[in-house]
Amino acid sequence: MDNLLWLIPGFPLVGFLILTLAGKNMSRLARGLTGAGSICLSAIVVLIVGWNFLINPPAAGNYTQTLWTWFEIANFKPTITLYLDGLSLVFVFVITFIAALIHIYSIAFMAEEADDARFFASMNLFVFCMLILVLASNLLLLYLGWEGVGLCSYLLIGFWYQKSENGYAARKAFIITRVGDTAMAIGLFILVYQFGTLDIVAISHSAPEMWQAGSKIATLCALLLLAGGLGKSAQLPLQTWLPDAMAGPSPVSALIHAATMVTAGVYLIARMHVIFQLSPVTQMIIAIIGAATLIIAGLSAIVQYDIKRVLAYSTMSQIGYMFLALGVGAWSAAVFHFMIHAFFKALLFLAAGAIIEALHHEHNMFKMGGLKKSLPVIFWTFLIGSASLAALPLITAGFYSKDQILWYSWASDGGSPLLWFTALLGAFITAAYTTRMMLITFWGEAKTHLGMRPGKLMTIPLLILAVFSLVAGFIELPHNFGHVQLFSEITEKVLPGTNIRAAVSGEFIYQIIAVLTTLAGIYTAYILYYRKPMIIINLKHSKSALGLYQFLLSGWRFDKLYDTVFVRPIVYLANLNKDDVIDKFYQGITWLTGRAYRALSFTQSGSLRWYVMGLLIGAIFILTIQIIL
Amino acid sequence: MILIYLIGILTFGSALTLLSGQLNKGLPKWFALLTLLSGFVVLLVFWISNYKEVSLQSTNTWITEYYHNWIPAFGISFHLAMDGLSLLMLLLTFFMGILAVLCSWTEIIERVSFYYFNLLWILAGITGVFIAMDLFLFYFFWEVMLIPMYFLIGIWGSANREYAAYKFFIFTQASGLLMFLSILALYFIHGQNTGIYTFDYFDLLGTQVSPTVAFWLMLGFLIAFAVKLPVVPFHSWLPDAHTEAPTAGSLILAGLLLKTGAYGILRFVLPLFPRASIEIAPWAILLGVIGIIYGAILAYSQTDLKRLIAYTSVSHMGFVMLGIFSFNEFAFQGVVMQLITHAISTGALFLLAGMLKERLHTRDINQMGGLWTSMPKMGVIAMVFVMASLGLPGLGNFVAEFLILLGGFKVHVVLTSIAALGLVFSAMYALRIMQKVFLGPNVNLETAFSAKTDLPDFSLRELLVMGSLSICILWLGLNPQPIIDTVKPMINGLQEIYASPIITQNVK
Amino acid sequence: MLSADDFLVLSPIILLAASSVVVMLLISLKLSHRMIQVCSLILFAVSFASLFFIQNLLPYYVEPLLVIDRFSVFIMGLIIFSGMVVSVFSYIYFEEKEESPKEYYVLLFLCTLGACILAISENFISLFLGLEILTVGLYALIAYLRGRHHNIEAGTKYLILAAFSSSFLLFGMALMYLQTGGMEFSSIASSLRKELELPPLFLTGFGMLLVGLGFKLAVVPFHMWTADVYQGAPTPVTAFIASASKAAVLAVLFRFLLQIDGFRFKLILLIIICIAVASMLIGNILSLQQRNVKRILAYSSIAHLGYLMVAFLPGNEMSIRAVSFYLTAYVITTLTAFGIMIVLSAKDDDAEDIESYRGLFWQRPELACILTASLLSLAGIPLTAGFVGKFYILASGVAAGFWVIALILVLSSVIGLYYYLRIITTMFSGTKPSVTTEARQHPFYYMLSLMVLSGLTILIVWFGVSPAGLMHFVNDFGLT
Amino acid sequence: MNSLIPIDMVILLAAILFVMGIAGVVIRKNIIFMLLSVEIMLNASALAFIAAGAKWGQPEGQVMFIFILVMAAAEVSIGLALILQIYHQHKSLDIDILKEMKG
Repeated sequence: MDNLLWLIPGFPLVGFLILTLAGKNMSRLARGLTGAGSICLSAIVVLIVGWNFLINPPAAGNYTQTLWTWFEIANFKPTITLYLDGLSLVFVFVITFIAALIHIYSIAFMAEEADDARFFASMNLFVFCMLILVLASNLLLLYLGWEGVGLCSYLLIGFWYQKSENGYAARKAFIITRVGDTAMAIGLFILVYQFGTLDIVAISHSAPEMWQAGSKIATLCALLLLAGGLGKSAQLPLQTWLPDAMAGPSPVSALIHAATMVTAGVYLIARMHVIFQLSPVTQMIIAIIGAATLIIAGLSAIVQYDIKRVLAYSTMSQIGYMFLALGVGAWSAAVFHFMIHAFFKALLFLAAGAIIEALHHEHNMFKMGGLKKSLPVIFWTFLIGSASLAALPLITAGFYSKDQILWYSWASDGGSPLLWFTALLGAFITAAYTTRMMLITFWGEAKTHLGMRPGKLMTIPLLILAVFSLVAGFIELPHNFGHVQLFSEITEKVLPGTNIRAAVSGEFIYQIIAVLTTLAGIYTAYILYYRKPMIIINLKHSKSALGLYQFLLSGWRFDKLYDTVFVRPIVYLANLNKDDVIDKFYQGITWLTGRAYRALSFTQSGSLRWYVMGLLIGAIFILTIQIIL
Repeated sequence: MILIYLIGILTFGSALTLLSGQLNKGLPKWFALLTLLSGFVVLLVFWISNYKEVSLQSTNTWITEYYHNWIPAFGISFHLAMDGLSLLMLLLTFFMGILAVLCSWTEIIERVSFYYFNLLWILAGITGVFIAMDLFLFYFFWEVMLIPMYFLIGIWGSANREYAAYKFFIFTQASGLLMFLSILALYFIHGQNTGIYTFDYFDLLGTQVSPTVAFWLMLGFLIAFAVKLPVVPFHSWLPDAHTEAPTAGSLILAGLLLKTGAYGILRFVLPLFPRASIEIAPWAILLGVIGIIYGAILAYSQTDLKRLIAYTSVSHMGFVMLGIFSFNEFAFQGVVMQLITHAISTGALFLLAGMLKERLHTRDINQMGGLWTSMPKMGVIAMVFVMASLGLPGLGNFVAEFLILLGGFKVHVVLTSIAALGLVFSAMYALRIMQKVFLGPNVNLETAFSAKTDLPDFSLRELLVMGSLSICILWLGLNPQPIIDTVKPMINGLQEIYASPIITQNVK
Repeated sequence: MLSADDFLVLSPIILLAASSVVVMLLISLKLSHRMIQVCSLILFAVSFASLFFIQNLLPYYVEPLLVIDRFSVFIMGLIIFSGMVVSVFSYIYFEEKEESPKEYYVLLFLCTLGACILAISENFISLFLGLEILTVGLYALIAYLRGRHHNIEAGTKYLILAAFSSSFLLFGMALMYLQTGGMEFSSIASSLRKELELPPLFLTGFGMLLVGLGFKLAVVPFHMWTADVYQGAPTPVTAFIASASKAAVLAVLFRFLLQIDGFRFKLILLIIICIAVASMLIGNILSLQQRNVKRILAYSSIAHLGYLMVAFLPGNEMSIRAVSFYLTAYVITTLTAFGIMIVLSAKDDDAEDIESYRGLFWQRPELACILTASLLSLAGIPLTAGFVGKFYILASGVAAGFWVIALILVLSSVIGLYYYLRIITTMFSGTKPSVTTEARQHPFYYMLSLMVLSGLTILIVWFGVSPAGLMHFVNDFGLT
Repeated sequence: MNSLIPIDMVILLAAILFVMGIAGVVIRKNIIFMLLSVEIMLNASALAFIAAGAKWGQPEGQVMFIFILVMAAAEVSIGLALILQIYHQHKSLDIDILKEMKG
């Protein structure tokens, strides 16, 4: 099986190459088939490999395939090696599976688009990069994928490049994530000098021996890696790019900004958990960042009117949950939530895309409404996705994954009541904004004329995803409720188990509280947005409420802050110095010699008497020197 | 023999182009192309056939050598030699030369034969610089390449060409003369110490110079190379020269001329004055880092496309400075990689700028926009090189910058971390190129160039040029090992100098 | 009394003197300009050739006035060569001006003679004689086209200033004579040998001598006449002033300084340094934005003489070689540059304005290339003799430890680059609508001039690429 | 050799003459007077030579004197010719009109 690994990223790469080089000369159908087909092939390979992996677990616990040595300098020898273990298997599976569905969906979605070759090429390249990211056996190769997905994200956010805003959104995403990446690169330097290698297994192996838990170097390293993760995963303080990234086509949002790329940070931290474990401080920071992000993003989601922005903030918030889980040491829970989130968030985005498409590119929820009847398939699938997002108890997958996180945020070593309470508050908010979104979009009266209805190519992926959003949770049930641990069996060889604090008990009570919170959230939204909408409307007259609204709508004014603190000064300085102040120095020299020329040239007056005087002065000068000295 | 052949064929070819121009206007470019192709093929064959020897030997770094007396009265000889670094630089020289000819194919319509004559002369000078092992000869070649470059900018450049040409020439000449003084001093010091007056590099290597004097001599060399490289604050000739030069001129400036500066530091400054180099290293690194950030910020603010690209060179060459003065294998290897990859990526960007200029008759990015629609192929290629420029992994520049930063990190954590910020700034300027030129609405374009709504995409020739460059940059990004192996013996040599305790201790 | 060997060794001088008489006689025969030109060319050639016959007798002293060693023969060679080249160029120039310049050749021979005597003199008397033969001849030559304002103005300026400075020279010589009791360099040297410090009287005298010779060399602060005279004089005469006259005066000054071992004395060294530095800087700055090419070359000659003074400083064998080499390069290059100007000048236009060179490369590429080569050589760019010359000077300066001076030389030559490049740029820029090639009025002489120019250019490049031969030759020069 | 007049005095006289000549050249605007002043300077130098020759009892000083005289004569003759031309062209002998070339 080892030697099949290269096929997994190989197919998307081939697809990308074909579409880039020959895309213009192919028929629309061929382009779509190439784009979607390559991913499907890749997904099939994943299924085969994954099946084998699960049925006949390899002795080493992983499949490894070395393709070639990237370079070799002074015993530092990063290789192009693919490495598959339980953790990467989960990611590879989610990526290829969801990507395949999204690609199929896109064939229909992009049917009107002239430049679909570019779209599919970028999407394929993205999948390739993401697969490299999760399959990389060393951090340098991971970094390649890491930056590669950044590039693809840039390409796809700016896919409709004719509108400048899209381009700027793409640029913002790239640059902000680059800030994190740069910190991460510095982290890599430290790792190279500490361990002499960037091989993940080797580092994980020797880190506990070389570093003491809580040592400065471990913390530094962990923080730098974390910075990379924060950028990619849109967590505080590098989160501002994600809402703008919704400028891209909806499948892109589904694939990149919900299901896969933004979870790269989660992957990185899970992958390098050994280092993070050595730095409890960093873990605490991760937990706090996760908690803060989930609240901040959740509150922002409540007031958004653009359906995709709601989903974007919700993504941030959900990744906040994953970070929280990572922070408290619930590694497996984080990854599990990643998987479930990928299903329902992809579903939500695709469905939202279908709605937007059907309503002539209308993003504003308040101009939708009443779609329950007109778009039944979309409605039901969207409802399932929403339920899963809101973690509707028992029947949805989202419930099971979020429940774990909630529990661990209380009970694990790193957990604390405060974190738990934040998470709980988050759950409430999540339920609230999800309900709000559902109500505004599907109930009420239709406000926009319906255009094209989604075809089968679009609805079938939705249905599949909906099924997964419901049932995927059952592979991992709490031990007091079914106790299914299929999922953690996959990851347990890679990720350490979660330590439970000695003093806690009564998991059941916490689950009940969580359930009640969710229901409370749903009910609150139901009251406010359906039963008694006047409350909201009245609130809008209050100045402070309006201010709060604006504040939340803008995502807590982070954009404004960064704009004032970083962007404007730099741009101002850059424009101030456009002509290069150093050049002025050289121009000054030129000017001086020019002056000297004019002054000297003045002495060449042409007057003979003056020349005689000059000669005389020269003579006197020489004689004087001689006499004085 | 290959060394003589290379210089010979270039001078011979240049004469041929000049003469053939009298017969037919179309001939010179073919002769120029043939000359360069033959040189390139010979070099390539030489590399491949000697690859094992080159990369595996660790003691004798020199592959081939040629010696002939020139001015015996002064101990000046026509001494050429080639090691891995020279070999790579020569390959680059001929490769860039071919591209330069190809990109001038339709751009140059006036005074064709003289143009190619100059082009080949520049390349001859550069070739000489990369293989001269006699300091006098080195300086000789160093200067030889200036005059034709001066003509290239001054005659075929754009509006402000004369100013740019002066500036280029005077900057390089002034700094070159300082180096010349240092060379002379070294010559006499060596002569007085040993009684043997010679300019030969190998003889001068072990010259005993008192630390103070060595410092000043080193500074003479360093300034010459720093101007060429260019290091802030000696960079101000570069934007003007790049901007005004014809496309091939910018290509050669960015691709080759700047590299001679780095080559000079690696070949001469470091081995000749190890202690002084260690002394100056913190300052040199500081300048390098300033260059990285300063160049990037300046690049960001430019509106003239070529000027923008020119400032990115300043930024990229800051990395070279950082790498060279970090004195370890990672950094050295990174520097060599950076030389090659920067030549390719920035060269490609200049080519693109030239092609855009040819089509739009402007370099102002404010007047461009949305060109992807009409020229998607160009857009894709531009994306590749813009990404290379910002150091995207998988493309050559990443390997180079990563290694440099890695090497620098060992020596100077804080400065290297600041340098790493350059990665963010590079994203700023690089994406600005994409945004302003290829993305965005093409409203401006239609109004400004309404006559030319239908812009032609790449021609076959252009596609060939840009395609080969793309393949190169990708190959360098994914499998740079041949490059690394080839320069390894040379870098090992440098390493040994800087690892020896005598040198490192005496500084402290 | 003069012996047979004396005669033989002095044959170049005698030949030159005789030539002037012969030409005078020929003029009286009413021969055409062309005939006279050809005759004088042959006579120059004969004088030049005679230099080769005296090689075996060197060094030779014609007591008490003259000394003929390899160095002085070399300088004589340069002078006669310059005279010969100038005489070739003269034909076109004066024919264009439609003046009958037959007496011109007489004066040219006399000037050459004076310069040669200067080059071999070893005594104040012969120095004075040589200098005055040269100068008086030059008065007439400069003002030769007497109908033209500029010529007369230049002549007058030169006359007054030269006489003025000559009197300084004479007074200085008188003072030195008063101090030392000898006019021969060697006897002055022997009387000075005992002194550790220079006696004030001698110093004053030396200072005044420097005024006189410095004027002829046109070094700062005695440089002001240069541009006006260069501009005003007929271009061939300018070429002669710039080459032969400078070479001769330089040689004699150098010989004097070496003989009395003047560089022992810090004071003399200091003065020379001051003059050199000032000349380099001011000369280069003055030509910076100058638009008249003749004046540019004038100012640049100031700078070049400054460089040559730097070569003096070490006062050893290296100095002689450096001076000889640089002087050769400089003479050849200057002749080339002025040669181009002559070829380009028309009846009323001396091709002085830099604008008249615009687009020259595209109209007459051969001339433009030659001028480019010479300008690059003046700027000291490799592949030209000027580069090796500058290398030589820097080498001798650095070898003797004159660091700061070398640095100033370098910096000032950078300033110099600008205006050389400016001329070159002008030649290569723009395109005048190509003038229909009018038939050359003097095809033979045009071709001849062109051949001479090409020859000179080849020399420039040859000495630049393969200077070993000339260096070898120059390296034999020792202190006498 | 003893003489009635001390050498120093003669030299002093020569110097004074020389300075007067200089002053004349600098002050006078008429070309002829400038020429005359230069002659005075030359003769001052000649006198200095005589004095020096007298001091050492050598004939060289007087030899130089004769040479100087001859040279001065030649110079004056050319000078006068030039002055004629100047007058011819400018109808003036004011030296300040000769300023066509400058810069």
